[in-house]
Amino acid sequence: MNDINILIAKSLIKNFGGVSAISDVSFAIKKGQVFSIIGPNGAGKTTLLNMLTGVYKIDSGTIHFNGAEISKFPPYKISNLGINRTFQNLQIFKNMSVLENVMVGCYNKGTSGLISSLFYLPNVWKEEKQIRQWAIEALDFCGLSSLIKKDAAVLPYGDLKRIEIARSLASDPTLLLLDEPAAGLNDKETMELLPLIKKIRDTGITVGLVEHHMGLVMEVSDAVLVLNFGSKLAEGNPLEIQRNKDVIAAYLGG
Amino acid sequence: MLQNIFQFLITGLTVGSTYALIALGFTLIFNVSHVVNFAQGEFVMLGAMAAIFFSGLKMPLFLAIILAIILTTFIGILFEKFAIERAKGASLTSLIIITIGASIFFRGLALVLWGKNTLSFQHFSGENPIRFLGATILPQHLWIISLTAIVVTVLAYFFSKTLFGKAILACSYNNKASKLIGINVNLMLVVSYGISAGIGALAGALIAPISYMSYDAGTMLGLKGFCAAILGGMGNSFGSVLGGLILGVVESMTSGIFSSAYKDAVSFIILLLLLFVRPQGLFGKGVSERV
Amino acid sequence: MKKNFMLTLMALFVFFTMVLSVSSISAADKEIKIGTFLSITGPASFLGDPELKTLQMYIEEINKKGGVNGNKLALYHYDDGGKSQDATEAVKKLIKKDRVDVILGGTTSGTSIAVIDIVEQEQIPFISMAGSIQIVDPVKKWVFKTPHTDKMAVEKIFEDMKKRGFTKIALISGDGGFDKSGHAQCVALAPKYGITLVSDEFYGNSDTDMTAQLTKIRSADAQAILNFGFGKAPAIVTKNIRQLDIKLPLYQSHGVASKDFLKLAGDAANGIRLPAAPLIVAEQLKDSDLLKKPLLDYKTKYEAKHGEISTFGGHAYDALMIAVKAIEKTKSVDKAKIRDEIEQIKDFPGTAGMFNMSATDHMGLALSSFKMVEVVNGNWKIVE
Amino acid sequence: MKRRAGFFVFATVLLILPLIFKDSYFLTVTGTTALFNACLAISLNLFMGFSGQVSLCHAAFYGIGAYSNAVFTTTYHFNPWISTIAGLFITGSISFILARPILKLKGHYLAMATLGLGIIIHIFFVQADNITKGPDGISGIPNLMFGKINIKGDATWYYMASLLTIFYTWLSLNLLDSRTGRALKAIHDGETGAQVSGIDTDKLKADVFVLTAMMASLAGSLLAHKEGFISPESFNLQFSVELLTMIVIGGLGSIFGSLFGAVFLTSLPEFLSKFEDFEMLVYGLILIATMIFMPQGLYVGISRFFTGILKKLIKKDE
Repeated sequence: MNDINILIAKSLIKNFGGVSAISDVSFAIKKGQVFSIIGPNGAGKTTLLNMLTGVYKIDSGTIHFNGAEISKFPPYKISNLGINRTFQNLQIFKNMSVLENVMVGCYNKGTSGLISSLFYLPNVWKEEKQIRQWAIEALDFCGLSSLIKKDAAVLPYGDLKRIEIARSLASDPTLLLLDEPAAGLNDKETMELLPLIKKIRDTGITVGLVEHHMGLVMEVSDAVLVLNFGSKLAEGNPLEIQRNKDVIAAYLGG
Repeated sequence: MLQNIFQFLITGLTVGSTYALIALGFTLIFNVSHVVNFAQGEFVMLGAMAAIFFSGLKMPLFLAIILAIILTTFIGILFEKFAIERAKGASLTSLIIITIGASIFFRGLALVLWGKNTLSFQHFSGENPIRFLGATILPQHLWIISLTAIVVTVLAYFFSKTLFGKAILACSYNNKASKLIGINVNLMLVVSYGISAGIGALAGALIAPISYMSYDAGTMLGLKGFCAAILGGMGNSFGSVLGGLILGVVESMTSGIFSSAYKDAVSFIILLLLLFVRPQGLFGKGVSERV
Repeated sequence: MKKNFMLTLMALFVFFTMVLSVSSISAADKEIKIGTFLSITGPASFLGDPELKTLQMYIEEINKKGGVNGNKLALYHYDDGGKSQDATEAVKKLIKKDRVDVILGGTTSGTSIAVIDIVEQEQIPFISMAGSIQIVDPVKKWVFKTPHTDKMAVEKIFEDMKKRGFTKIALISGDGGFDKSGHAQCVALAPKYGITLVSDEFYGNSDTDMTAQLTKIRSADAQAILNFGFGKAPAIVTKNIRQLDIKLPLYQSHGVASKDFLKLAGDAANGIRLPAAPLIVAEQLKDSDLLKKPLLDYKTKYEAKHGEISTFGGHAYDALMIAVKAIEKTKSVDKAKIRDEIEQIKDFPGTAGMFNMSATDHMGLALSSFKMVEVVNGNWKIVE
Repeated sequence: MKRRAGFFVFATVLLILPLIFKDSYFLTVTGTTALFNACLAISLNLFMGFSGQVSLCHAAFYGIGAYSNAVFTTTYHFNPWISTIAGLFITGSISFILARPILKLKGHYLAMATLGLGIIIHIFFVQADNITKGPDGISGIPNLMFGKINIKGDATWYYMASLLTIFYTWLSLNLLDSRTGRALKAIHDGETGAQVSGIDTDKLKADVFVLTAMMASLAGSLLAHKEGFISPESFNLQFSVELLTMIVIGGLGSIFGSLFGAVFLTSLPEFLSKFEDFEMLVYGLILIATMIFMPQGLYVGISRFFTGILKKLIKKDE
């Protein structure tokens, strides 16, 4: 583990029609960490994630990723720089097979354009094979090899969550943001998630985790950021957070 | 010139109020089911044709119009029962194709019943133009404007004050949740198709004395109504009315001041530019995808 | 997925086979085959409708009387919906599938012009029922037409205007083929009659209100208004003129020469002048007029069966009778001979006037056969 | 690659049909029109079925291609192929300029905007008499030449239309199986999901809009020479709606569905003409019934129907 900050967010602010959703939040994620963002319902965790990935435009503040400012970038550019994410409510492509879903994740690694695809030039042929290979590897990594040929639309929720992780991994991100990966999962599925996140971290990918499940967070995190009503309540390692009085008050009071 | 411009304005407002009335029908169905009903113009045509037919049977005007509205409402309900409701599990696009099919069917029905000729209908209270500040307006125009105003008011009351109206609105916000709290969504659909057809028929009976009616005249009227509804922001009754009026005034101003050959083109260019600036229409709510 | 696909292909194949076998049933021979394509649906359907009824009615009558040269007539008909692409398809089918001997029709100028290339190439006599002068000018070997041209209508109107001393007129026309073609003739012919167009406005044929254009015309310095159009739009124009209290004399084109127009425009139509085929004023013709009897004949027959006549049905009558006359004379169905005979038609009293075809005139109507009529008390009256 | 096998079967069937049904005017006349419509439907389906957008101005782009060839060959005596390229260029430019602002719109608003664009272009065809000759249209369009070979006659045009259909089908199948095709489908299923996967959705949508517009334009250019005569009403809003109906009736998002829909709806009036005044009534009923009983379209519907029968037969055998 080293001390390089891979992502630095400074004084982020976001309002929705006059209502403050995120007010003056700053933090930094260190390379190779599992960095968790927690907080009660409505604390602004998902909003923050949406700001980091460009889905929401930020009202003020800056975000630097690997030294470059990305505050005003559209989502696809941010994704191409190496930040990928999953969604709390799922963004699975329902009209595709599982394999195709993950192959979409490899989009940034391909180069073929519209014209060459139309005529299926040799480079497309080669690239297709490569992308297929990458996608299969990503599915393997997440333990989903058995689902490759299935249509995404027919699968249970828990599988879809893992497919989203596989899709994100297929793009070889440097920073992977997981938005409540355990939400809606049963205990068994949640516990299966734990080794997967560790495995991802061990490959050198920095993980940002938004999560409700305290057991999971405390087990896996290197650093934790606590949000409450859109502001930063506390920051530190899991042990420090567990002892923080403000945090306890917020959770009990909330 | 000033006098001319005043006449253009009056013309625009009178034509616009017919668009507004047609747009209201679109809004109603859109609100409950998010379907753009391509057969809306045909409801207008059916209403007018039926009114002309009944009054041809030596019926008093008032009775003929009421009967036409009832008949068209009934057709609207049948359409919902036997087509829209049957297509369970169909996507939005499939539903829209059903309404396109219905529009062709209704045109065919009118053709078989009343033939291909254009028919005329008596003005409600004479044809003597009323002069006002150098501009002229027909009594029929006043009928159109005042009845549009009444329909808008009644609808506004219906949706904001009555339980039934609120239930319909609830369906438009969240179909599943409405079902859960015990609202009969199917009934709401039937009612809104019925009311929508009824409003269309009223519009038809009101317009027919001025613009005449034939089996194929509904399509163009429907198109203008759709434009008005989009312009105002789909799903917003007040917006629909304003959209209709704006569309009417823009059309008459362009044909009066610029070029009558390109008046429709100019209206559409204005509409496009407006959508580029305000992608959700004048009064529409912005759509944001929640992730 | 794969199985579904193959099955669908099979279904497609079966569908095609069914379609193709149904379509290759051919009719019995020994008949004289009259082919026609008309706009039975679409915006010109109110023209196409009386045309088809007329053809059906007369073919039935001719067949009852024993046909032509002992052979029965058979009518092959397709609807083109007013669309030129459908018209060309229909004509191809008439020529190649039904193998007709002569083609009548083309309700609109657009559909008629669209098929000219094909009939010229396939060498089959074709008599159009549409107005535009482009159909027969320049003369095409196989193409004829029965209605007066738009050019003649404009000439007739301008003559009348000149007589009444109007030199500055306002023109308002629709956006259809008939309207635009008439508009072009007006613009081209005006200088010849010393007429200036002080205002030139357009409307869409499905518009519901033309007061904006007419307000503009009102402030132009015109002595008369000419409206070139057909369908309901001219009726709306007429009513809007009265609404705006414009007192200028109004001229309409021959496109509104039907009782339906009078019904739509009501009292507002009084005082309108327009050029029209003599059919609509048949009763008012002098008894010595050779046209009077055949016109009244057609009128009584049509009205007994289908209600009010229109000049459009009359054009179909003329086209059919010209074809029948030519076939009678040649005593064969040789296409080239029929064509030659059509070109030789002389002094045939049709509903549009006396036809005198020639190698240089494939319509054969004189300007004098057009009658200038005025609407008086809701009825047509010949202007002497 | 399963799709490839089907593709070859389809292409072969299309090309040998005229050998089986010799002198069938239904095949060479209605069939050719159906294939032209199929080309339009396939291209529209790329934009609507795959990418989940809406367009009601496809007929107008078809018209630009047709008018370009008609005007340039008759008025300026250009070579037809140069005219075709000019048509592609004009369509490409118009669609390119308007793609970004128009495609920012969603759903009904997008439908309205494209509908408006289609009407504006159509009004130009009708009103700009000095260029387009107005509603009467342009006649005397010369034949298309491949070097010294003159392309004329119904059978030849049937083959031309077949080749174009096969070409468009091939392009679509290729696209479907590629990185870009998957990105399109991703946009259809969820634009946000596509964006965070690194897809520049705005650009891709615009690219496909331009591409499909140009595909329509190319078909239009050929149509002008096939017909020898064109007029505005072949390219009006009604036809755009008809194309939309074709791809939905056939099955949205399915290439062979579009083909099926186009052939079905083009040949339907042929059989309904016997109903005379009742034709519209029946046509409307068929549209409604198809959508009620086969909401996924004819392609899926009929496949299921046949699979069902097959399964029953197999069961009986056992």
